[in-house]
Amino acid sequence: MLTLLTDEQQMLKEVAGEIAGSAGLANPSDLTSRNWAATWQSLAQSGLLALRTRDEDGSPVGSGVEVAVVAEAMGAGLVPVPYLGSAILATELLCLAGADDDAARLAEGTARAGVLLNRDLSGLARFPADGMVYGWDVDGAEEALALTDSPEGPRVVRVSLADGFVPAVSADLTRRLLRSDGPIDPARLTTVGRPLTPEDLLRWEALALAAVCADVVGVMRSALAKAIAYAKERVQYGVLIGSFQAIQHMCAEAYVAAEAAASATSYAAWAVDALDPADALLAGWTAKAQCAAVARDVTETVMQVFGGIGQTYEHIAHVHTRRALMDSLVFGDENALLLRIADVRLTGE
Amino acid sequence: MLTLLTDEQQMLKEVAGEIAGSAGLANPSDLTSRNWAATWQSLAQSGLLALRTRDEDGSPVGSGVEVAVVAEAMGAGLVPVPYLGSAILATELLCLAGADDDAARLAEGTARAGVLLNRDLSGLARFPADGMVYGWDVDGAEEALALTDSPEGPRVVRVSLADGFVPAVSADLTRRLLRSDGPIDPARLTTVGRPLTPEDLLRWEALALAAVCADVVGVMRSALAKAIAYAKERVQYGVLIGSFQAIQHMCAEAYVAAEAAASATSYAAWAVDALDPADALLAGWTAKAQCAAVARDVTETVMQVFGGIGQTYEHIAHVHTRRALMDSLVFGDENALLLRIADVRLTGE
Amino acid sequence: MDYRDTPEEAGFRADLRQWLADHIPAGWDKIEDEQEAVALRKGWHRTLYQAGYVGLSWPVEYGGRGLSPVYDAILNEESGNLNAPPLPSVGYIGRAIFTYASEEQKQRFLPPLLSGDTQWCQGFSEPEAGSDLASLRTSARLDGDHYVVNGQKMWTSGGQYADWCLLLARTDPDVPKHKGISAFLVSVKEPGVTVRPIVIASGEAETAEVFWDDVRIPVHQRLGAPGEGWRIAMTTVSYERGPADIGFIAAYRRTLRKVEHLAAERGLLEQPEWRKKLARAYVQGEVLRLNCMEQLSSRVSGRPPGPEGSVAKLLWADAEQSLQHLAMDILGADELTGSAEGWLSSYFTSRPVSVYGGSAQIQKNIIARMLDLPR
Amino acid sequence: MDYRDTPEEAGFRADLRQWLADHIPAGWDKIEDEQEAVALRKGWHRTLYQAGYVGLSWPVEYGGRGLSPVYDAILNEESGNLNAPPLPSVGYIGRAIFTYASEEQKQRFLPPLLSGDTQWCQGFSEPEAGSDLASLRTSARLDGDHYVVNGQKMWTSGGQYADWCLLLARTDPDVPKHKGISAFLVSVKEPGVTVRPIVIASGEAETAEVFWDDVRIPVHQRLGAPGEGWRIAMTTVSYERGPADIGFIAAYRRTLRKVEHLAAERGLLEQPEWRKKLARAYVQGEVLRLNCMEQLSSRVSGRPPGPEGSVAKLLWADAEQSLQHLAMDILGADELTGSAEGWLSSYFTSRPVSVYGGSAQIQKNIIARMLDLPR
Repeated sequence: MLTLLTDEQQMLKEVAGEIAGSAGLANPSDLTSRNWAATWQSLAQSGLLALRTRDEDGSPVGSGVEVAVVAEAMGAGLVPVPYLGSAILATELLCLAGADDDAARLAEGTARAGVLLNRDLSGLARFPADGMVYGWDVDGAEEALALTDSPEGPRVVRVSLADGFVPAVSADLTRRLLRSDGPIDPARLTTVGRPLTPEDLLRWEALALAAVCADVVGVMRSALAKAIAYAKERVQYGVLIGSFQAIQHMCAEAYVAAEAAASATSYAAWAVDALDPADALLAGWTAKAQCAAVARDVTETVMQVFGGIGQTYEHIAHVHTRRALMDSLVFGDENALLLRIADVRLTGE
Repeated sequence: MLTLLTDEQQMLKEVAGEIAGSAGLANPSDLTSRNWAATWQSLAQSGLLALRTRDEDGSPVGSGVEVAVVAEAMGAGLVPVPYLGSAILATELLCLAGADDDAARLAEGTARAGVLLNRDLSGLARFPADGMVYGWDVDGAEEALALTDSPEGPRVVRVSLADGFVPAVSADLTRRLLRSDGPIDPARLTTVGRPLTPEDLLRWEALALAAVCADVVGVMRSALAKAIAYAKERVQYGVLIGSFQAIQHMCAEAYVAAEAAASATSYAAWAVDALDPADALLAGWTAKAQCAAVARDVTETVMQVFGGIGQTYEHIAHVHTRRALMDSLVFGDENALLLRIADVRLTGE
Repeated sequence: MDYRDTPEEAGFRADLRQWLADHIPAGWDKIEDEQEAVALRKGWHRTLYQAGYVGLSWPVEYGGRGLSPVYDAILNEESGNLNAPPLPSVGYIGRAIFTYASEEQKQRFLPPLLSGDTQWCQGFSEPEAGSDLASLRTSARLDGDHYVVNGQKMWTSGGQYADWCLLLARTDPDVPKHKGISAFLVSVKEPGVTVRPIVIASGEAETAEVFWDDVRIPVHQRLGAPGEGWRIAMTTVSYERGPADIGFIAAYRRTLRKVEHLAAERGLLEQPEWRKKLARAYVQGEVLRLNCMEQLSSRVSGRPPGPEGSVAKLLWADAEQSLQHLAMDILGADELTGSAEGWLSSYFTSRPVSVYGGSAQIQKNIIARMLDLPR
Repeated sequence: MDYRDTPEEAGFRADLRQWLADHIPAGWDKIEDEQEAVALRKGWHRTLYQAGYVGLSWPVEYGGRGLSPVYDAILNEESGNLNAPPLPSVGYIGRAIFTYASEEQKQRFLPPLLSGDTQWCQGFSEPEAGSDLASLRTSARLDGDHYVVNGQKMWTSGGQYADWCLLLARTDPDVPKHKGISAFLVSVKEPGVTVRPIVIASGEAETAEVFWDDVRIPVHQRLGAPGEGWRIAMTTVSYERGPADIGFIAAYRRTLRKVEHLAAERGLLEQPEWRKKLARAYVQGEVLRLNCMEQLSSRVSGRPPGPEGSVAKLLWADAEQSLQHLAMDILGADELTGSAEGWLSSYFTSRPVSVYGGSAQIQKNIIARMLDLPR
């Protein structure tokens, strides 16, 4: 039993942290003033977009652990590029369908794809869907992937985002969200590769959960680090506000909550490729339920520590809160996941 | 609009506080070592047992406000006499049934009665009941009152506690609890006075809720006062523990919770005799829901402020917690009352 | 003890209700243009003034009606219930002026304050002096018969729409920090004053910062004696959100009704869990209302404002923020994808309730002082 | 990274499981008589020792097996899973002895400690020195070749059943408080030692206080140098609840299963609300388990015990107390009227989890230090 990162994983963490750190948002105005295409290129060049492509044996180049390491760094930096949407979720779908060449293009950074989620953002859209769908994390993507039912089982389909989609006002300022209100003409769906097995779908969901959890763990940890740094330099009443026990305990409680979420997330990330799909999924639900249970509180605590300035639009604090809120929702909110856990736990009664 | 106590009510508060203060528990061993019969006599002599008897006009001698004033004092002192059971709840039932002479005997302190509650302690037992009932707050009582259905409407019945009841291990160390497991032979029920109207029952319930709320407000306020006093004299790390902002904020949060419960309780107490029964009952549910929502937390905070010593049986802290737990449950716990409030609020949809 | 109106109060309330029904401008809350909205609020101030509804509890000698603060509370409550435009917030500025001003100042400033001809803001907080107001750095240097003001004020609510400002500035840097502050009555239209809106996380411009560059204020516009600024500030602040300012309670109830409708639309009312959450929100609102009524009674019976206001402030913040959490939990994806207009903005607007006007931590400190816990 | 057992760990676990199945005394947890229960626990200690299961991670030279703490964790986990009698808690006393004792002391005290022939307790806390341990007042005055001890110790777990005590006493009242403390290895059977059980709010005797009246201790039973007591205490405390002591996790899971059964018996499993509450309790247990595994890995990889233990302590207290709240909410009247045996007692037993071994406030202070927040 050893739950620590290997040396290689530790190196990956440093590389990802460096890119995310230099690319990370310092304040909301960076969203429009910086060159995010360059960030995407450096992710591609470092091979970070290729983690879920397959090697000669058909195994993913990087396991769920590697994905989580990079996703956490992206969350920590609030990096507004579609790392989860394109490099993880879409790439994994393409590889599961055997469309390795398409996946390779995403990994090179020359093309981007996103995913289509159902109306409550709780999972992949599955056609024939009768109404609203969202393209999530689709910045720069020309198309998004979803599922369609077929006699051979569910298949991956691609949908062009060029028609029928309008920008939605996402709470999360760092991920592009599109909306399609009406039913999508089946003629616009292009089937990709081979049908997926039930196990494929379970593993994909486990990966999605672990990746989103790692993202929000990064969001929480870096938000808290900023609040703590502020508490060490902000003076009121002639002393550093971080010397007030009230501030210390608020930070300590948020720290415990975030670290607990991180512990559950590490396990879920490892489980993606190491455990059987049902156990991996239970680990994912558990991690996500924990993350969703604490992310709003932790980022609200951060805004509170920042005081008045932390309430302003120009400040970075609410960008953390916004990404945390959306991360908490996608692929199932706390309520939804607790009910799934209950279905597993409480059947024997 | 004036929500403050009148001068007369203020005087009543002082009298009740004096009796409860000199009779109040300092530590759990007082439960067996002190003469509680004498306390009962001084309550009788001060007229405090007669608040719900009727004057010549048939009006209660004291309104819900006066009841709450005395009940809060009894709760604050953790006084282990059946003030609520005998002087308020049983007396009120007798007067509603027109059995004024019986009520007078209770008011004189020469006899005591309690009430029978249903299995989950959420309300008066109503015969024919098919199973377990509890005699609540029946210290020194020979009989307890309940309801029975009759063609003319519900009637008050008395049941002797001498047969068929066994002592139950109540969480609350300050109120005697008896249990009857089997069905009670109808021959053992004696009807009292005239049938009750639906309005009688609603008002009785509103009174019961307000009285229990006042009791638990007293329990919370005095528990917190003791913790605060301790924080002003206990030294650790060379300073008074009350100078730690962590302790200050724990006390402040508990204070806010208790005062909020007190505000809701004052209104509920006033409402008992001043508003129409449905509004009085809504006020009672609201107050009780608030009290039940905070009483456990507040008394747990008190135990936490007392540290190790507050965890011991010899210390008074857990006696507050125990009475608070039981008060939170009788006549409906938070869940039950929120559902009743919802039934009133959410019908228009 | 009686929670009901006295006959006088009931009469006042009935008249007010009728008057409001007759006068509330139709569709006022649909106005999107900011200038139009400002004009509407100013106009409403004048309309209220002409009907005698401004300064209800001010002394008669200063143009008020000398009524108990209960009447202010009734005005707040009914305005909230009938969704009238926001009431003008003249009480705390007025209190500062009629308590500390010279006779000449009173005659000059009070009538237009009451009538709405001049709009005021409060220049207290600064970037480096939020909770710790006494650390303020804006300076007012005496130069002949003028003070010259330099500095930056922040969280100046209504700064964008104000004509005048009750300004705190440091007139003596050489004495302990609470003693070197003076108060001024100053026009924000003077040269050297720059007002910049502050946009909060919701995306709305809720407040403003005000920059002061060599702004000259005649000595006779100083309020009170030199160095009396801290005392004036404390008086003002303690009346800033008095127990009669209970408009937020009516607003809370209106929001709760909306949240109940959201739950109904989504079919959640069948589920005991959501029923309980909605009932809990009702209980929180009631508790807040009843606690505020007790405070108001206490004030009416002659007790000066005290730290019990901190209890209500904490209850309010908790109720408001919990209600927005509940709305978010009900709306789910709709709130976060822009499909439930206004709710995400309302959520972010609820966050500073535990920061502005004394953070939750400061309120708890005040309560700890009141409980006589050691420093 | 691999959360699974290595082949060696898996082999050890399999053997242990079989051994436990063969050796756990039937019906041991039904014993009501206290003396019998004490004898059972001592016997179990000896049985474990004979099978080589005591001191797994102790150095071989002191009678241990020199294994990684992961093996202690496996022992804890499997004992918990199979509901074995409580494991003997020898680690932290042993750590103090083999780190600080003389060779002679080691030879005298370690073998019977390991084998269970002597039972130990820890005499640290006092009525006036709880969180603030360094303020302890129990004195040890040098008198020839003995120390004479006077004072009172509190929260001495197992004091009623112990033969020996690791005692902290003040040997020099004239130096700063952390520097005047020494540690002693002393028999509680000496004249002048009085042990009195402390009954906690649950009604159970969970711990003890120990009175010391002119108790004479030979100088050679001092552990370490004079004045070294504080350092010894800190070492001991940091290993007192090490990351391998995860028996409480198995206990938590067992309790959760019981709570799930209670909910099922009461027909609550149809209601989404209760399903979610039970699932939330499961999540809390998992989070605690996974956080402890990370800590254990960190310890195994060579890092000394650090403040991250405070995170686990807070998670544990919260999980344990929340689970008892949930049980109480499910049981309602049954718990408060004595109809659900043991649950009210369990509730009160969960309360001191946030007090003993460093209160929740102290743990948060430690985390604040770790986060480098200013003092």
